[in-house]
Amino acid sequence: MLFTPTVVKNLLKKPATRKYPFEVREPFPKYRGELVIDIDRCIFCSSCERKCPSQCIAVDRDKGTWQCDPYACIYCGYCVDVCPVKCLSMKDVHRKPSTEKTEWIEQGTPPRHKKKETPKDAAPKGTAPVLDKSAAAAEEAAPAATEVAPEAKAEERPAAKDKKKDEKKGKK
Amino acid sequence: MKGKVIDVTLDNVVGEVMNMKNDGQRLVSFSTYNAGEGKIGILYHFDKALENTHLRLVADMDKPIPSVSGVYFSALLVENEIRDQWDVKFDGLVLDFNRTLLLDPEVTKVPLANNLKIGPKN
Amino acid sequence: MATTVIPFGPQHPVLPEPVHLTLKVEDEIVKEAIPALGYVHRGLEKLCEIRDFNQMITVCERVCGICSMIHGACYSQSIEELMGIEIPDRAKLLRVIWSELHRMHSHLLWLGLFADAFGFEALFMQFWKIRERIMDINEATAGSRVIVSVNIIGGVRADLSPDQLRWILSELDIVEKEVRELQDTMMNDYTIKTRTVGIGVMTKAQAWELGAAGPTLRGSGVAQDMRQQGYGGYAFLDFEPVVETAGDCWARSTVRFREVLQSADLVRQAISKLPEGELAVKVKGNPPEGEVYHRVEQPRGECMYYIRGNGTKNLDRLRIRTPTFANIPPLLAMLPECELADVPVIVLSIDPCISCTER
Amino acid sequence: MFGSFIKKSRAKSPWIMHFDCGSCNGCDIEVLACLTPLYDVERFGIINVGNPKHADVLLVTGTVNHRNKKVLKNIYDQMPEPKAVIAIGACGLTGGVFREAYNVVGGVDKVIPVDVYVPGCPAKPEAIIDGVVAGLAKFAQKVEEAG
Repeated sequence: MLFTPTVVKNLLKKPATRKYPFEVREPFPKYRGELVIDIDRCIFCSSCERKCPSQCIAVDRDKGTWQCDPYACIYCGYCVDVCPVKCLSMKDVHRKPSTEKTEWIEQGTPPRHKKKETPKDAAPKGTAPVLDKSAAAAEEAAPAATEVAPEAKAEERPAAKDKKKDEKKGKK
Repeated sequence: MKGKVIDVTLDNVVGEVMNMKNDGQRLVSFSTYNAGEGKIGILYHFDKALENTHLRLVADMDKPIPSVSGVYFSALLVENEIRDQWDVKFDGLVLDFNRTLLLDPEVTKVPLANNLKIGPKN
Repeated sequence: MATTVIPFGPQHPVLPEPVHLTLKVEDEIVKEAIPALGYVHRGLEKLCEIRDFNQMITVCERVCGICSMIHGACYSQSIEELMGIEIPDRAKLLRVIWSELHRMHSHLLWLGLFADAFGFEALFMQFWKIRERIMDINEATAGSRVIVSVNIIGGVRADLSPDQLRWILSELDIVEKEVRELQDTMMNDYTIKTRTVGIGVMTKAQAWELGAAGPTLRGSGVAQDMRQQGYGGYAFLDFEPVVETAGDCWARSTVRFREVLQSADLVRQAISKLPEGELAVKVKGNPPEGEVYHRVEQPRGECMYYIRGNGTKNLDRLRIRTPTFANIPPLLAMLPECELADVPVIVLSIDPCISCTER
Repeated sequence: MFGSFIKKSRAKSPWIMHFDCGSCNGCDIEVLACLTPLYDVERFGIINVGNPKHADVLLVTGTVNHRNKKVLKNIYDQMPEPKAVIAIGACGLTGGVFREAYNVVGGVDKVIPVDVYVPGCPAKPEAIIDGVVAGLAKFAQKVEEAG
């Protein structure tokens, strides 16, 4: 009986429910959501690999790959704090669920090694298998940014690099 | 470490714990650590009015340790846990799970005593 | 009278977590209860040998997702004690703020689950609705709803701006008002009283001897709260433990209910005394050889950390004694001679956190 | 006619069961939070049940260890066909931060087939709702295939 006033109050108030998939609330800016890397700025120093409590990051300096198992990542943000060039960051939205486990390998240019590795050769290695898998997953939820992107990235990246080179040349 | 530490031996550990109980102390828990080759260190933590007292026992791992679960009933879970994690036997445990409190037969290594394998449970 | 054996768990609708009790029952009266643990055992104490002492904070925070902040703070305080680091006052009080927010959401969560255990689902929904405000505070200030991960050795990672502090205060006022509205229901409702008063009684002497911790101990009339030690930022705050004397399920729920209000008060005190200053001190080197024993008060009771350092970045031994581990022997003493229908209520009245217990 | 009615209702109102394997409670309470007024997955016709024999979708949180893998397998086998499994949180997917601990087998997919993976540590209620919605699509497809 003592609960009745609360029941009446709740009945007269607006529903408390957030209608989530239809109305998305403004995310909190500090939320530690999906981890993203700007691979072009990465210097392959392996700080994130050493610091990661879950040991889910693998950095290969010689090949210039930055690999992370997004399903073992615990979203603590230590790698973001430790990154010396701030190429790692966390979005304020969570990583979307998927129906397949996908690998996440980023291919960048390793520093100092003069050996030219064209991104076109490298891209299919890591990112291409991801593509068709995530296509199946993407039909429901809004397309996950990183996995679906490689197609675009593979095209964009050389252009981006050329731009950078141009800039450098320009500076010189 | 905060609080007084008293060293005890296998012979007088139960007696000392009994004294603690008569003194109105509350058993907080045990802590275990590796005290050198084949030896286990056990700390019995007591508390009374926020003051800590610890009893330190260093014993061989292959010899049974007298159980204090007859004095403090609450010791039974900790002693079973130590039995799981270190494969140390306790004499006179009130409720002996025989290394099945936390672990299943699939785990064949004694977790905390490094590099020690055990045979099937009986 | 023939004895029937009834298994309780591991998958039971009342318990969110897997724990198994073998109940020996005679004519609906429980005669004996034998626990079987190990369904959540992960063995994280051993992880200290392969993870360095900084990474262990995140592991310790995941001992239990409900009181993760307090586990993290306890671990950090232990390492700081071992290394002889004095952290800034601001960091101490920020830890208090998040710890008390965690205590509030943990108690509200428990009050909801407890209401669910005796079938009062509307009250469960009400408590969890209130709790979401605190989750929002956690998310907005620390970056995650549950595992806030703000502790580092030497201080905290996140700061609270004056705007956020004002917002927290206003949210707390709403939470407190909404919780107070339910006070009468929780403490005086006829149905709730019938299900809780005189159920699972534990006397003061029994509770002390069986080593009960936290609200289970305070519900039996022992005024013991680890926050009285004044560790960390609690040295700056006025604090009196909440005590009830009846020792039954009603007393334990009342202790927790009053602690929600007390925690709100502690957050306000901490905010009013929050000094300006650094968030963390720089930590150099590894934990030295030595051992440290540290106790803090968690929502479920006293939590003990024992740490042995050996001069390297890995620790020699990390031992965690969590409150539910201490509360299981009292539970085994409470269950005999109760009715079978009261078992879920009694089991929930110690606020079991199985993932804490088994680590 | 009756068969198609059941088929439709099954896909429209799936009953879920939550099993906590060895989670730290983080994902666990987030799953429960999904059922409470603010998120309220019952809007999608979902009902949380305690009996695997009534359940269509299984939500699993937490690491799998040697003891609970038998329970998990048992619960999965008791569920009627067709069924979907949603693994939640870093621990449920790979073992998360506890992967290397001595009593951890790994993710849920080492014991039973998993349909949807929801990352996060812990996964937000929003992420869990996304996962459940994705799981329902998969479940509807399975119902269709089962005929």
